[in-house]
Parts: sequence; structure tokens; C-alpha cells
Amino acid sequence: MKENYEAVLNHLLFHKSLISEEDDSTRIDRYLHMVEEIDKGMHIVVDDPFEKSIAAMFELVIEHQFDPWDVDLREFTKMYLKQMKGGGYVNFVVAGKLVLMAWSILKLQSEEVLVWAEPPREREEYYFGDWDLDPTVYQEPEDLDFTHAVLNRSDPPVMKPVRTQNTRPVTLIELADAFDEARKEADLQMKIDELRSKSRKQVPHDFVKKVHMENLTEDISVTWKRLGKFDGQAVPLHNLYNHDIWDRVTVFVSVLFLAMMQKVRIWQRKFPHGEIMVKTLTESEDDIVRFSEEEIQNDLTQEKLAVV
Amino acid sequence: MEKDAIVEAALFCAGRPMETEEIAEGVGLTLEEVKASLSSLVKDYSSTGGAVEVVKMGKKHVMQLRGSYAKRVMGLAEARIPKDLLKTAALIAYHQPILQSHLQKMVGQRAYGHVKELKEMNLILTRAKGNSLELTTSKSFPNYFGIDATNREDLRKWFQEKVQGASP
Amino acid sequence: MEKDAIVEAALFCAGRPMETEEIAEGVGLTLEEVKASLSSLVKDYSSTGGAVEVVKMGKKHVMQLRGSYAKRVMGLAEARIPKDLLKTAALIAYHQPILQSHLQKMVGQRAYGHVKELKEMNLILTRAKGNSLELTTSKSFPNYFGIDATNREDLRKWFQEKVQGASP
Repeated sequence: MKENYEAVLNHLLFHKSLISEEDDSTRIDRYLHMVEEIDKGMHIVVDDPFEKSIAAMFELVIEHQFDPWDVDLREFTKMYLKQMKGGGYVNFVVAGKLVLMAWSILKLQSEEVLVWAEPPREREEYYFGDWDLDPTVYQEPEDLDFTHAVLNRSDPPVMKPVRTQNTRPVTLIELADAFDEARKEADLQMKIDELRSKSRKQVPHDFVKKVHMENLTEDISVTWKRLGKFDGQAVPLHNLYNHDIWDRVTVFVSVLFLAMMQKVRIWQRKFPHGEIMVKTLTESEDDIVRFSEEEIQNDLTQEKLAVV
Repeated sequence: MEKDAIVEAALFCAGRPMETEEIAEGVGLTLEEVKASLSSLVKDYSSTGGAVEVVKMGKKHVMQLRGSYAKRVMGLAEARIPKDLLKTAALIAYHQPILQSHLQKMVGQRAYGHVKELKEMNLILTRAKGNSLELTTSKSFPNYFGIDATNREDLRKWFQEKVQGASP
Repeated sequence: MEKDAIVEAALFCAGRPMETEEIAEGVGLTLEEVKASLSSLVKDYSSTGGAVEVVKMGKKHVMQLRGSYAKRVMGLAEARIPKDLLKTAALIAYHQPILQSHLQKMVGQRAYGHVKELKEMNLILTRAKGNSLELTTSKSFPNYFGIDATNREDLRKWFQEKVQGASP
């Protein structure tokens, strides 16, 4: 269970290592400090690594680092109950503090729900009034003026125009085309499922243990450095690893992590044995729209890969 | 703002036949004002000879395309069922009776949302089977799409022909 | 059938911004005929002072309710977008590219939910930057809101004029 706590720490450390020098890293330093404090038991006295990892996760949400809706409190409750039943020993002080933290997250979640459930107001001058605008966010004084003006006026500056909403019946040709497409997609989906379950059977039983023994953060950093040599170009995955099978696995797993962090984009040229391509996402805003047709067509395969 | 234009806006916005009371409530005018505006709108629209008309249907009024134009431009309207949902509907019709769990293997997580939507449209029927739901098409399915089939077997055959007729 | 009326019918029926080519294909007229009809429709609708307008947005034309009327009949329209979501959309469009963490400083915790929602509506794009997300508007943003802007800089200017150029 200690891995959970370390995963949070590693996650933060890795993000820190990715931040360029010009970027302000004070924020992430603060979170690191906070996690270390939790480790030292300054926030709450927690010795158990399992409880420590839950506390760290909760704290990050409460500190607005993560979206409260990304935390499934039910799952945490189930895990915690299981742990308590299995362990036999319960530290009620720690349990109480965890409940308080869970409650804070529930409150954050419900606040969002409340905002949505509120009936539209006639005037909203003070709708955003409880938020102090932080002037350091703005580069130009008029930017602050704009934000102020938008938040304080009763109506938003933009509205969805009212247009007609005519619909027509689906034609038989459309239905047949949709069926044809659906069949092909379903075939692909089921083939992937089959390959996945086959691969799972081939993985040695102690694989998970071995992976955990590796230093994931370091692996990802090494892969990231190798990618850096290609100057943002799309690279076939095999150019990133040497002939060693473990190096292959390490690079593949690291690339998946980088994709999850939206640092790179991966896609496969042709399913299921085509070349896997990796591309570093760069700073330019055009990057997202500049992807070639090939990449877009392979989106589906890429999504499948991302969930392997 | 002209009263006639306000009532015109209401008809354009609603896109369906509305009673005088509903319009009056929606835009904050009196019944008499709305009635007067409606009858002048009917007249104005019929005199311009444009593609759009305002007509009285029983107690209700509606803004719509003149019939002769509707046919010509119908193809430009959006299809009533979005493509993704249509794909799922086709798979159910072809594989029926099919378990929802099996459908999920074919189309992924969105299966659940789609089943709910298709059921609300009365296009499919569901019944509990084991831990999953068994899905079949409803009687309205062929009607809705204009397929000449009176039972599920014929419907399945219609889709089957599409598979065999398709180029390899 | 008059050509102008056919193009008018097409715009009424589609209810979305359409390029000249799409209209021409849909109704079976030449590009030149459609172009001529569109420009006369824009003129005609603006001169009558009714509730409906035909406007040009970039390469596309659309028929919609004049903004001043939209508010009055909003209750009759199907779905409404919450005002605070629209405000967040405006802030992103003006400040783009903007970090989600900055947005959160402006509008608070609801930033997360709003970003998710706007992304699901295909109105914004997100990508990782540092330990936050960088937000920009998508290509559909101006179309969706009926703003005549073809790039992000024009969009920014539109909002600037709308908010800061407006009466205090």
C-alpha cells in the first residue's frame, strides 16, 4: 500500500522535472512540501501508508489541485472499509480526520452541483462577487478590466443564437451505411478485446512485482530525454528503445504514461501490427489542428492503445 | 420592439404549433395583442410569397415552410437520429435478441446511454436476462425507418442483405 | 419557384450556418445563383426590421433570430445554457491561450466543471502545459455563437469591442 503514497509523490516530482525553468514552480513546490508534511505527520498523525496515501490524495483535492469530481468517494469508502475489516486495528483519530477530509470533498462536489441546480437569476451583479480577482494573473490592465466587466454584468456578452431546429427522417441509405460502419467498428473492437485477453494470459505472474520494483519516474524521464532528440518530429516507437526486451517494455509503458499526461500523442499506422508512432506535443497552438489525416484516421486505434 | 415582431420571434423560436395563451405567457403580451399580431402575421407572410408561412391550425399557429419548398430542401435538415446512435440501433436490429453486455463489447461504454435513448424513442424493448438486459427491436422500429418488414426475422434479413450486398 | 425563396427555404430548414457550396448542392442551383440570392436575402431581411435575420459569418450564411429578440422569447426555446457557463466561455475566448489554473483564479472552483462542459460541447480545446491545462477556443466556437470571426485574434477583438466598447 505504500506504493499509493509514493505514486502521488512521484507524480508530483515528475511534473516538477517537466516544468521548464521560466515556469513558476512555486506551486508544485508547495504541494510537494505539503505531501512531505503529511508524511512527517504534521497535518495529521498518519503512520499507515495506506491511510497516508488517501490523506495525500484528499489533501490535493481540497487544495484545489484536482477536480473534486475526479475522486470517487464511494470507492475510497469501500477500500477503507475493506482495509479496516482486514486489519483489525482502527486508529479512530486518523479515521475521524479522514472522514472530515472526505466530507470537505463532498462539500466541494455538492457546491458544483448546487451551482448547476440554481434557477437562473434575474440579476447577477454579485454572482462572482465572492472571488477576489488576483491581479498577478493579468498581463495588461485592460485584461483585468475585461474580466471584471464580464463577471459583474448581469448578462453574458455572448448568447447562443436562436435558430430553427428542423429534423428529417433517417434515410434507408443512411441506416445501411451506419450499419456497415458499425459492423466494421464492432469487429475491430472485439478483435482488440481478444488480443488484450490473450496478452494478459501471456504476462508472467510476477510481472507486476517486477514493474513495481523499477523506478517509474526515472524510466519516464529517460524516455522523455530520448524523445527530446527528435525535435518534436513524429518518431516510430522502435527508434526509442534498444534490443533489450526490458528496455522495450520500459519505453512502451513510459510512453503510455506520457500520453496520459498529454505530453505526447501516440497512434498506430495500421491495426494490429502497424508501426506505433510517438510525437511530442509542442508549445505552438496550431499543434492540435495540424495533425495529418493519417493521425486523425488512426484516432480510434490510438484510443484503444491508450486503454491497454 | 414591435409587437408583431415579438410574436414572430416566438413562432420562429418554438418551431412548433402554439396556442395563443402560450405565446402570450411566453413573451409577456396580452391575449388580445397576440391575437391581433397573429392575424397580421398570417396576412403578411402570405402576401410576400416567400418560402416561409405563418398558418393557423385549429387553435394553434405555426411558422413553417410552404409545402412545395419543404420537399426541395428537406435534405439539408439534420437527421433525426445522430449517426452514433443509429449505428447502435442497426447492430441491435441485426444481432437481436442481443444482451446489453454483448452490445457493450461491440460499441464500448456508450452502449448503456444508447440503449436508454433508443428505449425512450420506443425503438427497442428490454427485458432482464441473467445479470444483463436482453434487447430486441419494437414493432415501431421498421415503421420508423420505412423498412418493409412485419416481424423481427424480416428485419434481420433486411440487414443481412445489406451485409451480403456490400462490396467486399 | 423563385430562386431567392428556394435559398430562403434552405436556410430556414437547415437552421445552421452553411457554405454556399452546400446550399447549391442541396437545392440544385448553381453557385452564382445561390450567391446572388444570399446577398439579396441578407439585404431584404435587414430592411424589413422583423425578428428574423439572414447574416453572413465568414464563408457561411445563417438564418436566426435577431439578438435583441432572442432574450425576450428565450423561455420558449428548448435548452438554455447557464449564464455563468457563457461568461466562462467569454473569458476563455478573450484571454486565450489561458491556463486552467488562471481561469480558476478568475471564476473559482466551477472552472473545472465549466471546462469539462465546454470541451464536451466541442467549443474549446485543451492541452497539457506545465501542471495545468492550456485552453483555447475551437473552430466551432464562433459558428456556435454566431460570431463573425475566422481566427482567434478576431474573436478576441470581437469580445473586447462587445464588452469594453459597450456603454458602461
